[in-house]
Amino acid sequence: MIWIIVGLALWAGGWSLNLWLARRPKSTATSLAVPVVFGLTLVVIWEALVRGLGISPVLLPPPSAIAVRFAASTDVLWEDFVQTVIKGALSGYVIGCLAAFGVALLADRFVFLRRGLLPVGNFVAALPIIGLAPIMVMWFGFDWQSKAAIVVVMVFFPMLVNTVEGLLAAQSMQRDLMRTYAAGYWTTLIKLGLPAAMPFIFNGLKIASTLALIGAIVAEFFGSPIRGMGFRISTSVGQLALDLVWAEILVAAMAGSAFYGAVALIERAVTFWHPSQRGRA
Amino acid sequence: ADDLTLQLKWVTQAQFGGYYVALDKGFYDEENLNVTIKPGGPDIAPVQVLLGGGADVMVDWLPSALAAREKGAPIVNIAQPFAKSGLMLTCLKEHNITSPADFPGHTLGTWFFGNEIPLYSWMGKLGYATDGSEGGVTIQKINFNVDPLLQKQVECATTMTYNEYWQVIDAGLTPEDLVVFKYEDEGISTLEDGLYTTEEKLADPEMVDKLVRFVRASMKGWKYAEENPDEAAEIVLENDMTGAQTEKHQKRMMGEIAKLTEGSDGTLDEAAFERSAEITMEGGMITAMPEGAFTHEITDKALN
Amino acid sequence: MSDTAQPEAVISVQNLGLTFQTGDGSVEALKDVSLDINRGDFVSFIGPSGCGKTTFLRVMADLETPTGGQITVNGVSPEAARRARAYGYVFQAAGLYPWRTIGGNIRLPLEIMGYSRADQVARVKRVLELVELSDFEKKYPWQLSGGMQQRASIARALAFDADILLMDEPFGALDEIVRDHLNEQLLELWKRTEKTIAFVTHSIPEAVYLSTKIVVMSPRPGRITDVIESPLPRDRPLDIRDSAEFLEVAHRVREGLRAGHAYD
Amino acid sequence: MSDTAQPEAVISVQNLGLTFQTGDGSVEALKDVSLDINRGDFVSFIGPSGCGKTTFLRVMADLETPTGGQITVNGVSPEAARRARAYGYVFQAAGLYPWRTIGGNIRLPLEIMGYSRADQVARVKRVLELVELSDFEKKYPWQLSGGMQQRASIARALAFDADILLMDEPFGALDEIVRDHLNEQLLELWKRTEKTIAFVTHSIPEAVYLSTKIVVMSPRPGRITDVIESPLPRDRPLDIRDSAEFLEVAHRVREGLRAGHAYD
Amino acid sequence: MKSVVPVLTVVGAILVIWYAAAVWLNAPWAYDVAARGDRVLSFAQLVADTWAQDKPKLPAPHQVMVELWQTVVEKNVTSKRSLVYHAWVTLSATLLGFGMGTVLGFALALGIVYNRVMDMSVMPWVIASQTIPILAIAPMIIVVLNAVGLSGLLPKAMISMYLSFFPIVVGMVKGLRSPDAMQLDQMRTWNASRAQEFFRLRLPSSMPYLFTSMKVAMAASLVGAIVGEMPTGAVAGLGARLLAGSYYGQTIQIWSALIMAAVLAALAVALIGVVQRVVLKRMGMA
Ligand SMILES: Nc1ncnc2c1ncn2[C@@H]1O[C@H](COP(=O)(O)OP(=O)(O)OP(=O)(O)O)[C@@H](O)[C@H]1O
Ligand SMILES: Nc1ncnc2c1ncn2[C@@H]1O[C@H](COP(=O)(O)OP(=O)(O)OP(=O)(O)O)[C@@H](O)[C@H]1O
Ligand SMILES: Cc1ncc(C[n+]2csc(CCO)c2C)c(N)n1
Ligand SMILES: [Mg+2]
Ligand SMILES: [Mg+2]
Repeated sequence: MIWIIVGLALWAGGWSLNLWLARRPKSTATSLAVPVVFGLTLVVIWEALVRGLGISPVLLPPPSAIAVRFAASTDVLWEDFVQTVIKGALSGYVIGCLAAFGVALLADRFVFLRRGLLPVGNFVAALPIIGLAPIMVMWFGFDWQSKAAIVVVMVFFPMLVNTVEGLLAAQSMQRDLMRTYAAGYWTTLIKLGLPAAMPFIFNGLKIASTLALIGAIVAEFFGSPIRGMGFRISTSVGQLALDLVWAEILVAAMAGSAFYGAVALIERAVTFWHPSQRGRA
Repeated sequence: ADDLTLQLKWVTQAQFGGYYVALDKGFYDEENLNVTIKPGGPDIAPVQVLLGGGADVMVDWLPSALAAREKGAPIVNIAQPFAKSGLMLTCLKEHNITSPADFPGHTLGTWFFGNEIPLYSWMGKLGYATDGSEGGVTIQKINFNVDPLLQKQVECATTMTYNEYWQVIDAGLTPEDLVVFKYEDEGISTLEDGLYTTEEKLADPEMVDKLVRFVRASMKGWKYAEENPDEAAEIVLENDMTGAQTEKHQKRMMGEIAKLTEGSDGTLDEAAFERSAEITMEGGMITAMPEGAFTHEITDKALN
Repeated sequence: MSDTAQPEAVISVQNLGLTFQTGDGSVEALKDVSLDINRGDFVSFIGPSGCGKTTFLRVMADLETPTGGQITVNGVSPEAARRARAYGYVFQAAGLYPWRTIGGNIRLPLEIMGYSRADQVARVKRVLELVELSDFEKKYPWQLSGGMQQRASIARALAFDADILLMDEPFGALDEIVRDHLNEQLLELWKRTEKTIAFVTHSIPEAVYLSTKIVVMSPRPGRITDVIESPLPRDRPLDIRDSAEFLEVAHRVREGLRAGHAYD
Repeated sequence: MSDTAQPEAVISVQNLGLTFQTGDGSVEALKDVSLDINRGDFVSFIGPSGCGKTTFLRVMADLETPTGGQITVNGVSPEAARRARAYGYVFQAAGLYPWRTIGGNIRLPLEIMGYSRADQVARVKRVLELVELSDFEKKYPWQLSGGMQQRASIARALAFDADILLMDEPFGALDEIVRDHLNEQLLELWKRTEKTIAFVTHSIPEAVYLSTKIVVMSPRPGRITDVIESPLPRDRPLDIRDSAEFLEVAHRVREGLRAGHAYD
Repeated sequence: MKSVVPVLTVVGAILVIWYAAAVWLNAPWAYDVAARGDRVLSFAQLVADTWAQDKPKLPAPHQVMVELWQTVVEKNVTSKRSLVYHAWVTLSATLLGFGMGTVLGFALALGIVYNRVMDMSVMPWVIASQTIPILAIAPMIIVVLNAVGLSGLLPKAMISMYLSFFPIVVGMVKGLRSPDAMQLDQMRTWNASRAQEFFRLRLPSSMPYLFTSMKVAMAASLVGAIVGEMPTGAVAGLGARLLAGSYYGQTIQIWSALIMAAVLAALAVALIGVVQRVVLKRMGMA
């Protein structure tokens, strides 16, 4: 009971701290501090509830136990991170995005392909990866290649659709300008089409970045060598090592957020000119 | 009638025939019990369901139950309908493996999720490294089915006498194409498919009474299933909600299961328990011999 | 450059028609339009909203395909002329690329047309001075006010040596003083380079002040209702706008324009 | 309606200042601005691009908070005046809601202010007639030309009984004939209703033709350089624009404006 | 209609590649079987065999079609062996989860748009929440909900909700912020209340974003429902079919469940498209 009261009190404290922070003039410090305080509050409530309600660590371990386990298992976590994120997710992400980009260029060049590919693409995108994963494992084996294949399939269509849309984003006046210069296809693409498409392409890259990580981990549930984040999670659940499970989830969340954040940073640098990016310091 | 929920370790199949028979034949009703059977799945840990309050009793293998107990889950074996282990390692003959001495340099597939413990214990006993290094074996996680064996991604695969082995046969291979190593024969078998509940429930006399009636009815179901395997398989099929199981496969499975339950009246054999616990410890899944991990209280009352 | 005493039709239009097919019926944006524009002419187009001025300019620049009639530019089709890079086009809105600085925007056509790097730098500098934006070469379009953007877009069209300038309401968003200033500059450039200019405007004084020929159009269907040859000399100080000749021409334009409106 | 012989300050501004803080330094959009606008005044603001005209109007309407000085509207703060729904504001761009018909757009402020349904219908009908869009009540904005949209946006601001009309370049996108027509209509409305109007324009003749008071502004920092009281009578036929008085005022405005520019 | 020919062409191309891939992927097994029977395969025999295996690595399109026909048309829809029955089980969880996700996403978006603290604190965590592998925590969610007495449809729907609220939040925040400054200023000059501003400006202008995100959310919700079906004991639904197919190496069954799922998603998305067209038309925006 006392833990619950403590939790509630801390939550109220965190919220009012945030209220106070939010009323300060906006700066890098406050815009970083507010979500951090929010997250810390969540963690504290979690800890208090688990202890207060006496929840078995086999069901939900407290954050402190997860932190201890995290610190003790960095070697395993690192091995799994390399296997899943670097080998599986990243390679699939790169291949999938590049392939989608190439196909989008073709679809942009040839209307016939665009009309045919996009509806079929939408249909294929609706195929649940959960179903594809065992098939990919069957085709590409247990190691990271099958994870990469899943990631390729997952990121391909969001990326394709966004890129195609982006390549259509140049305004007709901007196109007409290129016509009056008698600019060729490639010149128009490089000087107009691609820059104008960048906001959309980055939209696709951002969506794909969270998809890639989820895809790689989930695919490991369906077949993997005896390392990898998905493998560790599923195996540890079986062994009821829930603290390790949550440590892996923590790695996944951090890696995913960092990945997303990195793409968002590059986006800010590349599409600095877009209205949604202006006025941000 | 008193409500009671049973959490299975795996999906609805003849492996759990006794419980479905007891349900279908009204054995539970006779004991004034209203039993709900929850099928398991690949990522459901029955222990979590039990501790979470989603079930009163669960079916589990002893090694994973002991591991959970050491992790702080106060679970106790109350009955052991399976006397023998159905676990084995099946290899393709073409890879020239005729005895455990041939394992080094080969890839062995097993399920994980706690089911890998017996294989690791065995390899430990044989003195083989399991990290793929020189003179050792490579362990590969496999899921659900025997495709990796058929597609030569592994050279040997963990199979159950009652299930996966027959999938290999159904795929078109003959027993002559295969070499099998039964854990039972190698002396490294561990107890499978026991019934477990929590210490907390055992402290409640009313609950104990329910469990006694449950175990009694379940054992009646098992004995009926042993004697009428085809009928039991039909009952399992009726209870399979996925509609994916086939009659041929389930009837054959029921026949094999009957060989494992044969000779058990539900009472845990303490010697088998000791052996299983030792093997589990050698496999590194537990660090000390467990205490209080089983009780004869329920079976004693049920059988008298 | 030769002295073009003999008028020579740079743009020659006969019975031009253009009908847009839209969801609910068709719009006759241009009907039966005939016009000759000679080398060195400064032609203004004036008329109510929707009468087809923009459409006409776009046909000349091969941005729109006519559905009837003939048009030649420099004796060839508009497409051939476009491929020969005969045009500079200033659009109704500035249409700068937001990812390029002002300097980068002006350099764009020069890059495409393969001017040498040194030449690019020199030309950008020159036109920026012309429109008084030298200090803003490194700024991005959205950091400029609307009027400055419009000037940058004019500079972009002037940076390369197109014989024909097509300008669609280039001075719409500017205040009177800036407008007067740019009018003067444009006239001077035109006199110096002998470019042929087609110019759309809503301002009667502007049309009269700038043009050698004023084309009055009227809508539904878009057609030419009057072509006025200006009697004003090529040299035009700003105060020519108070002269009787000027006011007379302006009056005639106003009358033609009024005829195209519903008000009595 | 009382005859307001005694001038009464509806908007009173003293030493007003507004500085925008931007990423790279601050911009003084308004500095030391003082002005009184009386009931029934028609005040035009004219000045080069970026001199703070829009900002000034926005301060009056409580859309921007000044960083210095005092301003009262109807004797109270702009915020109180806004809450009392004292303003009609016509923005520089039409800004109609694309999901509402022209009629629906004009009805929108009436709905918000809680006019009765019958009153709404009557008012929409009246202002649509005023701007000659009666046939277009059921059309959506994109089915209208730019000029018609602008007129609809003016009608929207006139539909409810605001005493103060703030208009930011309302006639910018219209051709001369339509513009003249709307100028006349606006003057008539003003005479009839005794509204107080603040009006931004780039056109000198328009400013002179419409206003009782012309405020000339100059940029960096934005300030008032001249306030010209018009000697013209309240009744103004269109041809008053050829009168000597008119031309004189126009000349004075032009001089004031020119002073704000860099040209010699 | 202009896209009929291109779509058919692309589908045709896919079928050709599919058949070819079936030969290529299934050939090793065919050779294996032949070798055990001491037979040599001619090319025609190889093709015939690879397109008709019981448990192929990749079933040929017609095998999947036949299976679909048998399980969709020839079975009574209430039968456990009917794919329609399983599709309905999945669809009901999908729709419930989608509804809850839409409501949650909408509520969060409202909070983010109208509350400064939420604006600054919630979004990074919403993004982080989506990087958590759902399959990893799905069983825990199911167990926890089970413990508090919730089972059956609701746990699955919760997982659907978890996946579907994200696109809604992102889209609606963008949508509710899409009115430009001028439109908001207009509301200010009329002294409109917050509710008036919301219902007359922000909500209508967010409609295009809402529908686009709902389409994405619907597809996500279906994946969620299928994920939720896997650890619930794989009782019924397309997820259970996929899993059961997987235990027994029934690739044809997997593929037909997959296709069914995609058809379901396509239909649900198309339905949203219809609603979108109707609504936007009534709003005069289409
Ligand atoms: N792409 C198009 N599709 C259909 N109709 C069009 C299209 N472009 C222009 N029109 C129509 O053609 C007519 C002429 O349009 P145009 O843009 O040439 O007018 P304008 O004289 O330039 O008017 P403004 O002064 O407003 O610029 C108008 O009625 C317009 O509605
Ligand atoms: N939100 C803002 N942030 C920073 N600076 C601004 C902002 N709004 C206006 N300014 C600056 O304030 C000054 C005055 O702008 P304002 O819009 O009032 O000019 P204006 O007289 O209306 O010009 P125009 O004739 O182009 O409409 C300009 O220098 C402008 O750059
Ligand atoms: C992920 C996962 N893989 C394999 C098993 C092993 N297993 C235990 S009992 C049983 C049924 C017998 O065929 C099987 C296959 C599991 N529990 N979870
Ligand atoms: Mg035009
Ligand atoms: Mg302004």
